[in-house]
Amino acid sequence: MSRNNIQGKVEDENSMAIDNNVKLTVPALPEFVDLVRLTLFGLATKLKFSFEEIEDMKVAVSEACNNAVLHAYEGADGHIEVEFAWAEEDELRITVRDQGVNDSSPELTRKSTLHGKSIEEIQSGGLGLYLMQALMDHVEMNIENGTAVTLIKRRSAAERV
Amino acid sequence: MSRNNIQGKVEDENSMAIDNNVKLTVPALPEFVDLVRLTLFGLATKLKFSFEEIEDMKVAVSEACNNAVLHAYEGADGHIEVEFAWAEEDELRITVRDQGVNDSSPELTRKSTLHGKSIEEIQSGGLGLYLMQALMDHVEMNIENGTAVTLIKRRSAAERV
Amino acid sequence: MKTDKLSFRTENKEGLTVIHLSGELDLEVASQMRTAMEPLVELTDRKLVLNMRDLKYIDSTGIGILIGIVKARHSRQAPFAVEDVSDHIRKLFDMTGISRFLASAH
Amino acid sequence: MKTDKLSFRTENKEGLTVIHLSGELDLEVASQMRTAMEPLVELTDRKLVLNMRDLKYIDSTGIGILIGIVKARHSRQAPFAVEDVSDHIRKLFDMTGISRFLASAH
Ligand SMILES: Nc1ncnc2c1ncn2[C@@H]1O[C@H](COP(=O)(O)OP(=O)(O)O)[C@@H](O)[C@H]1O
Ligand SMILES: Nc1ncnc2c1ncn2[C@@H]1O[C@H](COP(=O)(O)OP(=O)(O)O)[C@@H](O)[C@H]1O
Repeated sequence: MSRNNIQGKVEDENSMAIDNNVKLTVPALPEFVDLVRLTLFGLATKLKFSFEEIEDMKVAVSEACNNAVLHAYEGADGHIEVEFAWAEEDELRITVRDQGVNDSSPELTRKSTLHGKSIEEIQSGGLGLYLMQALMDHVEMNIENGTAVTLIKRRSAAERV
Repeated sequence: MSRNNIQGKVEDENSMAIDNNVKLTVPALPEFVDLVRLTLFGLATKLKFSFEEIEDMKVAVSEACNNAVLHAYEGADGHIEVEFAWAEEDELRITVRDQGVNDSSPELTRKSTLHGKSIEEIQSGGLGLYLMQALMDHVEMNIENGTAVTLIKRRSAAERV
Repeated sequence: MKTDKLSFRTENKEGLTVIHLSGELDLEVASQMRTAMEPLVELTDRKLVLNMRDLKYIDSTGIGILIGIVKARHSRQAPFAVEDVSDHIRKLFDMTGISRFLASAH
Repeated sequence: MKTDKLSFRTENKEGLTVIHLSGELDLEVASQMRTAMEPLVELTDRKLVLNMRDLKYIDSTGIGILIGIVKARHSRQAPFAVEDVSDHIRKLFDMTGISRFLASAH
């Protein structure tokens, strides 16, 4: 008998190690993004991420959800699926998926910010992908039958128990 | 263009009305049941259920999850899927599903409690299904490729806005 | 003993041990709760009281543990009670019928 | 104006309007925030300050709204600043580069 424990995978003789995971699916509407943050908070606390790491992840995951809400479904109904997976106890991999339309390029070049721009040049918008990249350790975007953004955060060494 | 709103379904000329729903899948382990409660709390607060109604639902849903954790998978790995659905703004339907083994009867006769028993007669256990029935407006259990317990709670009139 | 989820504070009074529970008493911490209560149940020369003022959550798992304590104390002819029970938890105790066996503390 | 999620409290001082934000400034309340700020942006004879002591959450949606206010106040030649910014929100402001445009309040 082998049981997965919240701190990570357990292997036994008979079964392959599998990842632990939690999945949350919500309607692609602005009022559900905070529910994603709440679940992220509950899970990341269990995994002993620090307060600051959790705040970083909250913003990054919300940015990915905001994009699904704003850009994916062009006003039609749709859902966002958020999958939280961890195999090792110190790395959380969050994938935000929609089944919408995405005409942008999946190549994540380093996005631009307001740095070095004058007040006349700066514009609202376009900071979402930048913030995901700045706040997480790794970001990937996959466009195929919708968009899947994978966000990876490693727990800092100081937080390990 | 029609958008589902958190307060309930919206119909338009072209599409059938669909239910709003949120789904959460967690490993069938004791340490994830509180994550189900957290998500339930966040959602039921949005739907303007009262504090007491939310506390009732927390216990009923946890009882269903505890049963999936304890009885369904006989020590093997497995998941619990919790679906929250609402078509009308004043009724929340929560389904707790597992893919495990269930040898009990799906007929929910009114379960027994400690009432009328002597201290020698009372035993730990067997109160879960009773509490689900006592705390919710309607409970159904379906056994087929696992167990699906459906728990329905109506928001009290006084809470409607 | 202390975890994030459920913690215990012991108050020793004349002829009385009061255990202040705080947090959530659910399936995750059930065995921890049983372990903590086992030695206390044996102190038969003192009344045992569980203070529930800071207990935020309990379900049938916790009620099952209370039934075990009720029976163990009864067979040892030693007094047991709960105190400072919130309205919501009181409702669960009344529904299940355990209230009768949880003599009020004072 | 007040919802559960984001609320505003206005403090009028000599030559200065301070808006105390509390709660979460995200996509759900973005249009509510824009609506609340629109008339205030036009008060060009007073300095406008957003106090963020009780702001628990902001993301690029909120930062986008701040950029709009920065530009509107600049084109009206009217002063604007934020104050009591938490470390986490300060970090987001520094990362995105909006800090330079949010002159400190005093
Ligand atoms: N889930 C998605 N579905 C469709 N398009 C997307 C999605 N995510 C990102 N995009 C595209 O990538 C662009 C850049 O996103 P972002 O950097 O977050 O800025 P913003 O959302 O403010 O435009 C968006 O404008 C959009 O065109
Ligand atoms: N999800 C489930 N999978 C398998 N068996 C179940 C499940 N839910 C309930 N049961 C069966 O129904 C019985 C009664 O459940 P319950 O009233 O909650 O009491 P308890 O769990 O304390 O035995 C359980 O003992 C178990 O045999």
